Amino acid sequence: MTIPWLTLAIALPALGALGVALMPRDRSEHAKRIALAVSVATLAVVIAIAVQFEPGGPRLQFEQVQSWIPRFGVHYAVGVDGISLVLIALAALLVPLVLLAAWRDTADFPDDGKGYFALVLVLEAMMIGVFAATDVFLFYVFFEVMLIPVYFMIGRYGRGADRARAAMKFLLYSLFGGLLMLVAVIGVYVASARAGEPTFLWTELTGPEGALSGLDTTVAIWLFLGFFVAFAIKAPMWPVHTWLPTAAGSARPGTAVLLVGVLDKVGTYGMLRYCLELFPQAAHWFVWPVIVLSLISIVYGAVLAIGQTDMLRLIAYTSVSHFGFIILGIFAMTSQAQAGAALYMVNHGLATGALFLVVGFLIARQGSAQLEDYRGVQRVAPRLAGMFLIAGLAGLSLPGLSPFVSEFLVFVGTFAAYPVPAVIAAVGVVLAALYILWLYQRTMTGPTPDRLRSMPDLSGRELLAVAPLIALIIGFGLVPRPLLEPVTPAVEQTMEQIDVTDPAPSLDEAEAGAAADQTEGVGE
Amino acid sequence: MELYTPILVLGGLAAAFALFSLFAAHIAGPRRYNRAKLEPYECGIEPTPQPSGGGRFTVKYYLTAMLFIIFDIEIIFLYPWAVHLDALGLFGLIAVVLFLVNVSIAYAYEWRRGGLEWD
Amino acid sequence: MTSTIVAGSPALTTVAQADPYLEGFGGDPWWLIGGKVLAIFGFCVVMALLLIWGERRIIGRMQNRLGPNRHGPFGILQSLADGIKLALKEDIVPAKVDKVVYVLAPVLSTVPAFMALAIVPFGPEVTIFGQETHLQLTDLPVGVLLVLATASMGVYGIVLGAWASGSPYALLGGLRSSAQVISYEIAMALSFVAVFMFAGTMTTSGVVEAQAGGNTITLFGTEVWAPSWFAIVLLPSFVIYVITMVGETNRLPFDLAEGEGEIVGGFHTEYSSLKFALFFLAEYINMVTVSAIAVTLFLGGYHAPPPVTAFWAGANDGWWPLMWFMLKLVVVLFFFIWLRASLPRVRYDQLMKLGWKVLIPVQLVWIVAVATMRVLQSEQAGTAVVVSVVFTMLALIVAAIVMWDRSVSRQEAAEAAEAAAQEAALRDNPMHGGFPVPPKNAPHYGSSVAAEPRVSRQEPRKEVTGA
Amino acid sequence: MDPMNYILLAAVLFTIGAVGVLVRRNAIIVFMCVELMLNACNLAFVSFARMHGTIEGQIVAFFVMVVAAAEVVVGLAIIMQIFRTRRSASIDDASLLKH
Amino acid sequence: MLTAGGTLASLDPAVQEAPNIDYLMLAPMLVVFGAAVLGVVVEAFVPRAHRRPTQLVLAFVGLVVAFVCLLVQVRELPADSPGVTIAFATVAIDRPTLFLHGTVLLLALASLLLFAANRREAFAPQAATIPGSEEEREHEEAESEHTEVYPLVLFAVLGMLLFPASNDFLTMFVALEVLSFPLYLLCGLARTRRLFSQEAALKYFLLGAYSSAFFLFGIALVFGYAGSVHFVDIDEAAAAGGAGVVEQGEPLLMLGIALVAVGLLFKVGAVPFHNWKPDVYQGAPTPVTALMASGTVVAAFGGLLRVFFLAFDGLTWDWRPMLWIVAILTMVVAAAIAVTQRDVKRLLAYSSVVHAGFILTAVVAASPEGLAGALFYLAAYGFTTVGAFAVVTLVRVREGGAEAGELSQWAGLGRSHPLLAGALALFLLAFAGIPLTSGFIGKFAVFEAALAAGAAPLVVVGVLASAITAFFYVRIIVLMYFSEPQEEGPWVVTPGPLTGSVIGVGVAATLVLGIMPGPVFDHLLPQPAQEGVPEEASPMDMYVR
Repeated sequence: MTIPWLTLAIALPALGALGVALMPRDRSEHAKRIALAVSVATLAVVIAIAVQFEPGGPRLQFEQVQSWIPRFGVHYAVGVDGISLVLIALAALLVPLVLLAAWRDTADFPDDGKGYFALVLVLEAMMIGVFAATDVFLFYVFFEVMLIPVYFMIGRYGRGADRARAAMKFLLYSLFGGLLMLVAVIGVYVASARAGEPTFLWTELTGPEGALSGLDTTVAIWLFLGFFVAFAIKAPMWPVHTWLPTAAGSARPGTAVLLVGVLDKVGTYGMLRYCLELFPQAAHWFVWPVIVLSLISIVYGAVLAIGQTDMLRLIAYTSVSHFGFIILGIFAMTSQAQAGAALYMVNHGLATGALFLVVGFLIARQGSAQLEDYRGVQRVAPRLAGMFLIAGLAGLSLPGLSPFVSEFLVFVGTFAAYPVPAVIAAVGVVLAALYILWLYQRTMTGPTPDRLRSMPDLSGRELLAVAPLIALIIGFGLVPRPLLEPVTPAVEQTMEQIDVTDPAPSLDEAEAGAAADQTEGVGE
Repeated sequence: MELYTPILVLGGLAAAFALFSLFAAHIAGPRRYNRAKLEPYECGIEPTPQPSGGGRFTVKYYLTAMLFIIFDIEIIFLYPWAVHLDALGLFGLIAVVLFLVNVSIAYAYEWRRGGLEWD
Repeated sequence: MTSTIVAGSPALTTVAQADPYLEGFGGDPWWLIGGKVLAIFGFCVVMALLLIWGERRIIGRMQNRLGPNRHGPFGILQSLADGIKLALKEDIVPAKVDKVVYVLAPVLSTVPAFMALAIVPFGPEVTIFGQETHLQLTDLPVGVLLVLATASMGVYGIVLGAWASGSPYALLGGLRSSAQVISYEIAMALSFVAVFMFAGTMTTSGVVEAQAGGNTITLFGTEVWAPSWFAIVLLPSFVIYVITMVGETNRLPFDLAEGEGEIVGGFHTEYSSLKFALFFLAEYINMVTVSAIAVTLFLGGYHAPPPVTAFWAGANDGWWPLMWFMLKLVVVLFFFIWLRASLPRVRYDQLMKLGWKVLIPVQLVWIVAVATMRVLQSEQAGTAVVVSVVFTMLALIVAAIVMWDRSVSRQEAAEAAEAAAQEAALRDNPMHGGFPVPPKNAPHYGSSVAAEPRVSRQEPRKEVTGA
Repeated sequence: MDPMNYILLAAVLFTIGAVGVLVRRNAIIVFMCVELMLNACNLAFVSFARMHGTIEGQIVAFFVMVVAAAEVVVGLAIIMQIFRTRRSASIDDASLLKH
Repeated sequence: MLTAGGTLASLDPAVQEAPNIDYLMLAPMLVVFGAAVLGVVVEAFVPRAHRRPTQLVLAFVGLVVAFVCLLVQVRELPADSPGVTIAFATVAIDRPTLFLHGTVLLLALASLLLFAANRREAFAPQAATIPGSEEEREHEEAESEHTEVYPLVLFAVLGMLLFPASNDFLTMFVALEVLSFPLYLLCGLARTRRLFSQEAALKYFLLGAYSSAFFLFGIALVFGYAGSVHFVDIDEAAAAGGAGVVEQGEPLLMLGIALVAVGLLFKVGAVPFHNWKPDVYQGAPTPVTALMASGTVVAAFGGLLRVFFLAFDGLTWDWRPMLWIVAILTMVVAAAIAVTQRDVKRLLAYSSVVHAGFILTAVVAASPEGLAGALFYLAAYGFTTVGAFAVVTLVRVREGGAEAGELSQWAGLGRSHPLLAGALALFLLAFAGIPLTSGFIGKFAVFEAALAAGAAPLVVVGVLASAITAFFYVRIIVLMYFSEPQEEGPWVVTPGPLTGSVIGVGVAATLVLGIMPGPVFDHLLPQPAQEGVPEEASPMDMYVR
């Protein structure tokens, strides 16, 4: 391959961010346009990657490996498999939409939003990098550096008086996890050095032939824990989720979209990619504890979401619940569940992103995210309400919308291995219906108070920002194949790596594949 | 050690003599109380009140003490060298000259900046 | 004696060597030690008493007076009588003194004075009651350092006595005195360096031996008779030693510490009775000590002066050297007294200036010069090298003196110009400098005397260091 | 005499100095205690040098003396400066140090 | 020839040979020393008006020439051995030394720029005057200044160069004092808060002298055990069970090591010997603090590494537990105290203590990787620190006022001066160990070494301490970016070319060492042992014997 596509996708927004940051302050309109253009260009690059990706090809494609710090066996190594590809695509898609949505929000920013747009681009580079990295060290670098732009996006460009504290909370939680992960990363290095040549390359570390294959189980458990805690904080999982509602509540909706939509997926992605594949023996050891925690997350998040009065916080809590589903799917260790989890990551990004965007439009109109400030919006702003409804229904995984496919897969996969947890998790679905519908009912229906009468409906720009998401939610709900096609082989390879086969008692593997096909058919 | 014993004996004798003298003066001298006699001598006027600890004095004395230390140390190094000058030869000479140059620079600094001015 | 030279290996090795000069010491029986100690003690006290008397007589003679002549023949018992008188005086301890230190200070001053004489060689090896021994209490590998050490300890007596007195005069005198002593001690110590170079030892007996007999010096191929005294070979060192020994003992013309005109009695203002006598005694013993050191290190010690041996072969045998030593000692002591009779007291700043700005730099240059010459000789450098080094050094010295002279004259010229400018400015405007001088043309101010120029406030500040 | 006795003496002196630094409040006395410690070190060096039969320890002692002298110069300069300040008008309490 | 009666003591012929000194290998130190001495001459003879420029040029040229000499040295060093020893093997020039020398020289250059840029603001016009006195005011009006600071800095730098290069305890002790004395004096020269500055100097001096006395007594005990003060000899003597003079001398040796460690740990500022750091950092003029915080720490750790890795190499099992405890204490206690600090310089001081703890974890590792990691950490930390203090010199309470020490006075700096605040934020993130900064690579390197040596609990403690420290670094960032400026607001001096370049160098070093540390590890730092099992490699092989 002659064109380093992935590097291009990382470098483009990074350089764009630099350019935007260096623009003079009185040209911030230009800065915004440049930022949007860069993000669209990045999207184009990512689409190009996606088009060239061969689902049946080798696991890692578009690989690029370059020695970085030879002393520590660190490489600049990027490459994508199906799972990371869809997540990169999600990130690349959401960024221009967020920029578009935030276009008019920038008046009250200290520097007319120039800095904010630059930070978003930096974040985009980091997000693509973190999913593309195939070197543990590089992954860690992206994982940690990502905090900085988010920190400033919340703390400096956020909403409300509490934003500095929220930013700090976010940073400290993440740093704490990150530092624990650092120990584990170093541990991986030391372990690989003991096994021979020290390396951080994911490809050389994993697998039965990998440098970590001979790892002592006790050590592996500790290292697993180091990674897992970091990812659990990021995901966010009960009981280390508390930063998310605060952060999301104080963030701009655009920030929240990226935060919940993409950033937190790093946690679940990391569990799938690193926790499971680097330390399969430890992962088996941890299955039950993690499942319990994820169940608590599902129920707890849903229950708390019901009680929220702030829309942003409410959505954040729903996410806690949804992330519980994802983690449950990952640790159920069946191919359906994991495929569902991978899919869920994308779909959740789309659905929650749309929800946040719409709430953002509301906030832009009324300056408040409180439920009680809104009533009967659907009369004055039907398009807005419509979008809100679809996004909300996606959030409760209504069949026909894309999250349904993933949630269903997770259920099926989990039930096959762990029926009781699957049943408990179903409680979450019921609660989801409750909080979403209630949310819609309280804000959109009913008599419109006078102060809302003059509220404008969605403008063209706003529509442009949210419509693609809605379209994709519906589209993938009907035809999930484009997502499943790249994800499934990756999941199967993962299963292979960690030496797990589907437990389906009555079905052999071929039939399991057929079952997967059937589930695809459900969507259609 | 035998070399040093006689010095100590001599010192002891001297100390005994001095202490005896003090004692003798105490015994032999008269004792007549007079308040004025017990005050510090100050040409007949009322003595100036003295701050505790001996009062203030000019920093010059401090500078002299510092200089003394510097040169005393210099001498510490010169003596062994001088005694073995013949054995140390040219190398020793050059080393000591370099050393002296450095000390002289400190000395010149002190001189030029008025550390050696007494008024 | 150990040779303290670093070998070329990482581990610093040592070769313990018995110093040949120390072989005869340390073996005395206890009764001999006791006898010697008593003899030195007695010698000190008697010398001090005689010195005081002699000083008064000689000065009297020089000033066309009689001096003390009542007690004993020629008044020789005058000092003893003074001592007894002091003992019978009231021992006043002022109320404000720090008692313990005040009482101990005279002791601290006296003891070191005695101790320094322990290493002075009064004569060569003699036989006392069948016991071969040196006419010297003991000798040390670092012999001469003992002199410096005791001199330094003597300063404690002065400083502590002054401080404990609680009187401004005493304090000022004590500080002055100690500053003076330590200043001159440096020059004194430096003056020993050249001696050690030539003697190759720090034992006093070794230094004396090094001055024995007449030496020949090979200079440019011809043998020249050279005097063996270091006072002649190392004349600059000797001159400086003589100056410093006067300064070190606080004697005229350097007796600023007790400059009666300024600070009454100096550090012992508050002392009376035998305490005062102890200070007094210490001062005179110190004179004896430094004179004895002068004799030992520079004047050939107990050896007979060179011409004597030419016609009296036995002059250095048996107990005779003791006589030569005493003679030399008396000559040096006479010199002390002579100085006192002849010279006025210097100002304190002149004293310190002499010590710091003349004696020390001259010494340093001299030491380097001597060492260079000696090393060049022992390395057998060619004549050309020697000559060129000598000329280079001379040139450097001359250049330094010229530059110094020029800088001094420049400074003087600048000061003169400034003074002239001040005067001119004052002539034009009596108010110049801000000093409230009534204008000259004021009706009642007709004096023709020029007003004293005042330093103006606007003048750039002189730099100060420390103060 | 057993050279070990000198070592013990050195240790005692060192301890006295070390304790003195901790218990005394006067800067000059603290400073003198430090000097005492240095001199105790010198004693130890010289005694050990004697025991080992080398002069390395004596050489160290020489350098320590030099260093101690330089320390006196520097230390007294600082202490004097503070004392001059303290005696003059505005005296801040010594609590500045007790941070 | 004049013979003084043939009285010269006959001398051992072994001592006659003149020593051979490789002056090129000493060149950097000699150059710095020469410049310092010349500086004193300048003080004595150059008229006052010309002194400052002369001193500045002299100091800069001295340091730059020293650095050039260093580059030549790097080429001259024999390829097949770790280095060479010079002058009776009292000085060792090997790769760790050269790296430290280069670091120290560059840091000193940067600090010197700060000295030059802040001479009026940072230093008292005349140190000898009494604060608040008429005399002081006069000096202020006359614009007096202490140009002596430049030679003093050079002397301190000389000590910093000699300290890690010394190959025996005597040289090390002398270097320690050469390094310390000028700093004691420089500490008391602050223009504002003179009393505080003077007390800081006093405290620094007394504690410094106290600790060096411990150091010295430790040396004496080790000397008593080993019969030598040379590191290599000590190592050999320890292996052989002592020099045989003292029966059952191990307690002597242990006590000696402990006391030596006290002296060294004081200089690096490890808990419980850290008390001086906050006061001194706060009280000293900021350029001096910059020099101390960067150069001194580098030099002190250089010496510490050499002592523990060379002289006490065979005794690793004896000193390791002690350093374990010290490292843990240092990281935890300092991090905990730092959280409560309200003053920028005190905060940086405590942060310096924490970093000392991190580096100590690499010392505990006692491996070539640990050595390399510690060296890298030192360089990374040094440059970042210099940059941070350079920023501190710029922020003032009000126009023409004193430096803004209180953290609260920094509120809103990010809004008014985004670039400056950005630089400081970068430095703080580097301190916190965020990836893509030098601090992260440094932390990675030291923790990696410690973990490889089996000190996992230490690493975990280190990581937790990092998290705590991150809290207070981030708090400053919060203050700068997220808080409203106070009414008076911080007033920022426009950085001149001098301060500007220091900050620039700090930023560049922080980023370059963070993003491309490979060349430094591959070419400048000692390499891990190529052959054999890693666990058995000794850091001693990195040093010249």
